[in-house]
Amino acid sequence: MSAPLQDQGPPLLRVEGVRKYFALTKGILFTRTLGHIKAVDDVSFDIRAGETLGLVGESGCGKTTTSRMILNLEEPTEGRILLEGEAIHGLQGDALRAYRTKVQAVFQDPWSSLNPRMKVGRTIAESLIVNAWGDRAAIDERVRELLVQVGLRPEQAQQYPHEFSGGQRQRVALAAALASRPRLIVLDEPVSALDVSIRAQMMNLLKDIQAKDDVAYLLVAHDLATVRHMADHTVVMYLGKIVERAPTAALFDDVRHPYTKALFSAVLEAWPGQAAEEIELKGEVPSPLDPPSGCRFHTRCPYVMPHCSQREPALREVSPDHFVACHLFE
Amino acid sequence: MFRKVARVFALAVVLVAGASVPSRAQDQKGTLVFAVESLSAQTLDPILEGRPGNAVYQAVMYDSLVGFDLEKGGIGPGVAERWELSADGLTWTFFIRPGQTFHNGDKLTAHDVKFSLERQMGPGSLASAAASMRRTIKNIEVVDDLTVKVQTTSPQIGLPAGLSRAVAPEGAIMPKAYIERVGEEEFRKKPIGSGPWKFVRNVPGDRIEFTAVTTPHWRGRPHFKDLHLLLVPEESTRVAMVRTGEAAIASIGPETMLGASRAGLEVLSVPGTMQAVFQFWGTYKPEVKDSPIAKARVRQALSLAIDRKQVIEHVMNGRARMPYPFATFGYTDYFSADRWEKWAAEAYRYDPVLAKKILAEEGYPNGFELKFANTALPGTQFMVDIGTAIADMWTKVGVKVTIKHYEWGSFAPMERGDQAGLIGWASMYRTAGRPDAPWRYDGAFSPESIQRLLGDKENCQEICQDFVKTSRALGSELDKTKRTALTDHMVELTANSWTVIPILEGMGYYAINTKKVGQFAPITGRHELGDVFERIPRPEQKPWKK
Amino acid sequence: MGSKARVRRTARVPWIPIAIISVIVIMALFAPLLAPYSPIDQTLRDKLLPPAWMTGGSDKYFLGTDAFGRDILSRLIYGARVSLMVAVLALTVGGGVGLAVGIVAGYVGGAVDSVLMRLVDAAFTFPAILFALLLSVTMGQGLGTLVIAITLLLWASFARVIRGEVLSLRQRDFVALARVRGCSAPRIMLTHILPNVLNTFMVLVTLNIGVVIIAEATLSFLGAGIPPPTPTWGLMISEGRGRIADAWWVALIPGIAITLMVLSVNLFGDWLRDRLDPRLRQL
Amino acid sequence: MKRYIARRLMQGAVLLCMVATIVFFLGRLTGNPVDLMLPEDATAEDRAALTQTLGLDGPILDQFAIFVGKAIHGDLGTSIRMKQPAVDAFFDRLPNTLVLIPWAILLGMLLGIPLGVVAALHRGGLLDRAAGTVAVLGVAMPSFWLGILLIFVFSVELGWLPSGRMGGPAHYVLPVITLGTFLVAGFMRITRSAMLEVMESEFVKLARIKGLSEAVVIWKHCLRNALIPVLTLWGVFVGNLITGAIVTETVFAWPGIGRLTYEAVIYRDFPLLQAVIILKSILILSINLAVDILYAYVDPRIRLA
Amino acid sequence: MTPDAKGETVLEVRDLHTHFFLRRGVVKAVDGVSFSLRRGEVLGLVGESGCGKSLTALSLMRLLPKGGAQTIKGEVLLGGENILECTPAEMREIRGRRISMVLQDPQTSLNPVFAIGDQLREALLRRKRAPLTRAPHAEVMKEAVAALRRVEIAAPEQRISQYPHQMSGGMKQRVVGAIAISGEPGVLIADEPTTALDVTIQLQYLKLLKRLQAETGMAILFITHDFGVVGRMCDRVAVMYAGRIVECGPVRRIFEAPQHPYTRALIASVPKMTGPVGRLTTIEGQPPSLMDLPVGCRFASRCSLVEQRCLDAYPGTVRVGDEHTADCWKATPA
Repeated sequence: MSAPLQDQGPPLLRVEGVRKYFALTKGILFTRTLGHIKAVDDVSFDIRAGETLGLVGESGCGKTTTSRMILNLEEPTEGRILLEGEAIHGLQGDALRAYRTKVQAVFQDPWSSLNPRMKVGRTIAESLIVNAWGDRAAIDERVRELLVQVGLRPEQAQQYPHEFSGGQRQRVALAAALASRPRLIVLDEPVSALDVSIRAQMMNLLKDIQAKDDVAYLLVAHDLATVRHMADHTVVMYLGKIVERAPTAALFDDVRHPYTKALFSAVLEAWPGQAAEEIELKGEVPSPLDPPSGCRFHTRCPYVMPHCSQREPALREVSPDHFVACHLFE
Repeated sequence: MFRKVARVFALAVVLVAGASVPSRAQDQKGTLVFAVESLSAQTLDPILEGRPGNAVYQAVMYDSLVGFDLEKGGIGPGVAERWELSADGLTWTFFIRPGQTFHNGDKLTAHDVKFSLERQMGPGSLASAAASMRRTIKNIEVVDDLTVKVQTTSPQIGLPAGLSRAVAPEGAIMPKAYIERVGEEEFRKKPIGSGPWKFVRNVPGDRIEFTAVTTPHWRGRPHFKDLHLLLVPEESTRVAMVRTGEAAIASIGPETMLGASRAGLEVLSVPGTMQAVFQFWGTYKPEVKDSPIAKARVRQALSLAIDRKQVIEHVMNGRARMPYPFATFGYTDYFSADRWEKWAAEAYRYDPVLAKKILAEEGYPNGFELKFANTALPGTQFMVDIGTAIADMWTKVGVKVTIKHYEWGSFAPMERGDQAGLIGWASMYRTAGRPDAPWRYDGAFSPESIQRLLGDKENCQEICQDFVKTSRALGSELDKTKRTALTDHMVELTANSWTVIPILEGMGYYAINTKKVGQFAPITGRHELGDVFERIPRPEQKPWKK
Repeated sequence: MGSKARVRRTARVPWIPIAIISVIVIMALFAPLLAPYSPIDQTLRDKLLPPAWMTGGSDKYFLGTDAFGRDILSRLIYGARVSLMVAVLALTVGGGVGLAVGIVAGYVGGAVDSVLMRLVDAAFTFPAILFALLLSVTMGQGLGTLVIAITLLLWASFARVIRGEVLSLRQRDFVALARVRGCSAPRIMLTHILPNVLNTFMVLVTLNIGVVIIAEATLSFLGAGIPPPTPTWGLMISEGRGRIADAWWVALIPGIAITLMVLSVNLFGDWLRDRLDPRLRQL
Repeated sequence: MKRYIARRLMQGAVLLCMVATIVFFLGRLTGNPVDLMLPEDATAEDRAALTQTLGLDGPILDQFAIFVGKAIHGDLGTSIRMKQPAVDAFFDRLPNTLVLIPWAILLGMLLGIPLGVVAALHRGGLLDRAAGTVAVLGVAMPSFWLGILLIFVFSVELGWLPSGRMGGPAHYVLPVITLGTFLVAGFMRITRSAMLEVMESEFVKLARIKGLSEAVVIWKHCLRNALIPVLTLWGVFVGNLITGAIVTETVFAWPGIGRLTYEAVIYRDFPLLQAVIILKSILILSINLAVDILYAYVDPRIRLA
Repeated sequence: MTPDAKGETVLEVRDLHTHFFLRRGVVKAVDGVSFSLRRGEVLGLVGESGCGKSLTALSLMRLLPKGGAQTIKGEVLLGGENILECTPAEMREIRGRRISMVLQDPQTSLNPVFAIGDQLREALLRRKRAPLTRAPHAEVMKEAVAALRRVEIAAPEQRISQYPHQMSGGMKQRVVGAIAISGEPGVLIADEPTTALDVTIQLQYLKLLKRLQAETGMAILFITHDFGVVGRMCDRVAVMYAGRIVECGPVRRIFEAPQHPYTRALIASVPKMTGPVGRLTTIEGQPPSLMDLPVGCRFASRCSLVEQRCLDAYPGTVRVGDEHTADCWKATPA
């Protein structure tokens, strides 16, 4: 069990020992469980108001499942998630509605995140309408304001998504997320589908909005450079587990976990010829259905030690606020 | 189940099984193919087929105790050469034609007759008259090999008719020794009769095949070697098959008649077998007291509005005739046919002016709304056509007709034995003629019957009571003259009540390919050809005529 | 992302089918104005007259007469009315039920989906024509019976296709986002799912008009359709089928009308599908 | 796979129970066979006797209980009209229908699949539209009308083919055409859209990059993939064919289960009707299951899942 | 090994125009692209989505998508022969043997219904010019195993009978690679082959490509949108914008001294792993519609240095250095 981040104040969102297992079953009447896909396995972290937490990892590491649990789209198998001290799963009625206004999301694919049959103004206004935020005029005014805020023109509220480019759609999605003045926005790979030139616009916009509205971000990403530019804290996940967690600056200064190191060396810097210490990982990510024993990374780790396959390393603090789950640091 | 599946696949592999037929006498050759719209139950056990009209295929291989009068229609000699009634009217004696054999060579004797009648009355019998036979037949006695006595509980004038194929197949004679030896199951698989055709094979849903007996037969020795009865439900296909020669004869309806004759086929119609009638249920019931059709004159007006000649000419292609009163046919015994023919020609004339006048007099100058239920048995599409034509004629005298077509089986009032659903309606269907009118009348008019057209037990007024009285008297009246008078009275009562009104008479139509069969004539009053096949000549032979 | 320019070459607008459909719809709408005679009025003396252009044909009856001397052209015009009415009613009811079931099953999922889909399977297993026959025998022939019977034939196929669409829609992010924004399940189904399956629904409706018309005709053929004398195309064929050898026009003309109509709506539907939803490959 | 089959069998069983119940009660509502079996002038007494003989006199729930009890033992009753076990009647006629169906499917595929491929290759062009029209013509013609026309033209006028009934190979031609034409459009449409989808896929591009000939690309790489959805249609089509057989078998006097079904309805032969529908459902379910297994064989993604 | 001298040009593209002819108008997706590729060299073709880079590749393969795409102008000289003039049959001979391609999405690049071995076999048999059906099976399969081994697939003997869905994305992309190079082509076009892969797998794949190139000496046209990949893989890079190559030059030159404002802005807008974390440089606006291209410089509307002449006419290609060109009025000729 890992300790929560040391914090200055109470966290906005606290993820406590959360696990998500998807059961694989067999049988018709009397089902036997063959095993579980351990998509997320004992993950804890905090997000403080107004700050950005980066969640990094390769596909299948559990970062998206984690974000979906925070969005209350999935129930955790174990553990709990607290928003402002209140557990979010099991909320009903008004409490759930209140929660829905506080946590919003922007997803990766701008082509699938807008209802093609709905005017974008209506999409942006949706959370206001369902939460009876105000009368029609007030909502229209708010939509105009939001459109301007994300760098679009107010009259574009009357257009349909197909009239927008990918970058513009992502701005609309952001406007819709901002509508209810949320405290936390889950950004699931918000820029990875965008072109390089548009990506920078979007990242700047996100930062501007955070500065102005004091909203917290959970940034799910696979691109370390993006995380570096956006996040205050960074959590690195591998096969459902947190392997390293630290303030972003500290992490980029001093990478500890071998997996994180491999991840860093796999980043192809846009500056040719920079020969850094390079760790090329062999093989592929093992199946989460049957994760390796002990340290889950031991099958691919260049520094593997005999006991790595036996014991699971705990997440321990190796320097202030820098946690690593690796036997090398025991 | 698995064995069944295996059998299915085995059958599926063997598509056509060639049957080798032993060679036979030269004078019997070729196959007579008859396509019919329904083979009904398609069973060759006579006790399993209730409807006489559908038993065309049983007539082929079984003889019945009482046969036909080939000339006049109605009953005639059959397995029994003659029969007589005792003076008290309680015992019928049947004298069996000597020298008859079953297909396996067994002699046909009085024992077989007794056995057959008892089998028809037995609990496993689906014969339509099984119940009434059980009630009325007290005892069957074998006097000698060729004589049988049937004792009844009360005088049963109609018994011989009931044991002929003209009414029901109850008179079919089955081989006692054979059935007792092999059992019912085996008999049903390999049936044996005494008719001019021997059973060969029965393919459910497709056909039944027979082969001719080679020895002389009192019904006539077949000219063809084989007889195939094909089940072809679609009428246009049947006609097509006759045109192509795939079938020699097919049953048809009036709608294909014109096409068939234009295509060079001969169209045969059987006179006086059935009537199209329309009738009014429960007109005596208090709940319809104020309904227009509770008035006999209104019902008469509706009859006057029907242009029967038009219907006969255009719907039936001229192959039908003006009817006698309800269910009375020219060949019926104890009935003044000439008198009623004249009466009907006048009463059933077309007079729309008078019809309108009567309606006005009765208080319906602008007509009224009438619901019209039209029922048709499978294969009688023309009933729908007749109904449609009549509805139009009624409309033209101002009656607003809502026509509803039913299949016979879903004719709700019939099924419940209650006419509640159709009270206040006009309804139309087809009825078969019977050699013995009282029987048919009893089923339609008596308060105990299913239809009870004149009155039920609660509402049996004057006419109804008169009918009951007449009907009872008829049942035990042995004197021919008195009987005729009683019958005429009964017909008069019902005809003038205008509760059942005939439209036309005579429906039994066949398309014939003259390249496949020679000239022949049907038996009057017998609309299926089951008793004619053996007499049908090959095309090159001389015609068979009555 | 590659520079793959997504082009969809749209098939040409099927003008001929559209024209045929329009003619039939106009016939149906303005039948009393267009028909030269009453469709049920009999003139037995004029029965089975061939079309006007044939020898023996009469100028009075352009397409000839049937066995009751009724004007085939008038019956054809009124028949269009009945066929279309049956189609509209059956598609509204059957399509609507299928749409609702498909959306609920697809969106709610789980046990609800299982139960609904088993019902759909049952409907597929149960021969619909047979059901219609049974029903017409139970309830009597008539428009209501026919519509119910055809509805039972349609809803399951609608439900199955729509559910498939909804399943893939449900994977789209905007549905998850709608939940995040606090939309209730009914709201999501109504405002997010429904508008997005309407295209598919329209294509299905179009392609099924033909199915309905054929079903109506087949049931009339089997004696379980709308009872005579109301003219329907199927009934006209059924009535004329015995006379194909001597009065071919009685059955052939309505047959051609059905064929043209169904062909047209199908070609139109194909085009619509190509335009609206090229992935849709249902029948 | 075994698990999948087991689950499907379970579902099938549930479905059959539903179907059987519906059929039983619906059948009882539709009228009484007694009147069809008796002449018009039968007396009330005859009627009552026959009703009892046929076991139609008890309360309907009792009748249902008896029916269920027997059905569990594979006895679906005795046909009222034909007086033989209904199951036997069905299996007597089944081969006649089964010999028709594969030919109809074959006809549908032989015409439909090439038309679909041609249409896909010329998408939006004249050939596409022509192929579409030809295929759709099959659905546009009511099958009974087509059947009657075929008989009239090929049998009556031209005298080339027999007009009805089972028999030698010539007897199969017209019923198979009548039954099969409506499949053409189905096969054509699905082949076309599947081909269009497949032809846009990356692996087809890769096949071309390999330098494979156009014929191999289309007929091997594309068609094999396009055939997977075509196969799923089989299940639906066989169901349709069995239903369509009602009409075709009536027109062509074909003694199969379609006709049997129609007769069972017309004559209110309840036990037969129940048996026919239940057995038909079993047939359709097993064919669907077989198709799905076949599907798994063709599509390795399912086979090895 | 062919006796080509190092540095020999194996592929030269001159003024290639591939347009989509739609009813709505003409989409000028590739509108005057020229570049050359030398033996043993990796040329990166970089650009944002919709700039025409993939269509350029497909034009080279002559595998344009159906529905109106057409190469209307230009030359593609493969070993001196203009393959745009080849017959389809000749083109089939060329594909896979002289020029080949790896596609972006490993998930859909392999036919799902055939085993890996079958799909390799087709390619291998092509190389031998043997009829598809008549080559001895065992021998071809042995070669297929070797081909898999060459792309570093573990346990190739087992893999050969597996189906695509049983393999991971990275592994599939290796198989695609094996198929693509089985004909020993002189030119390999790699169209974003690693975009769909995880970063650690991407690194493996790029290294593999490099190794294979070293072994065979083939030239690679590497299409990507990722400057990181360019930096790792390429010798030279061509930057594409709105259907044209706007700048082309050695990788180091492009990164260190980009001459075109678009290249400059693009490189600046990429978040970096080192250096200060601040606001990113952005390129405002959107690329122009390919159906309605401006007469002048296509970047003019987004360019911070725009002048009147930029709007009036398209700048010519300016040689700004050794093997370095840029399409900009402001570029200083070397």
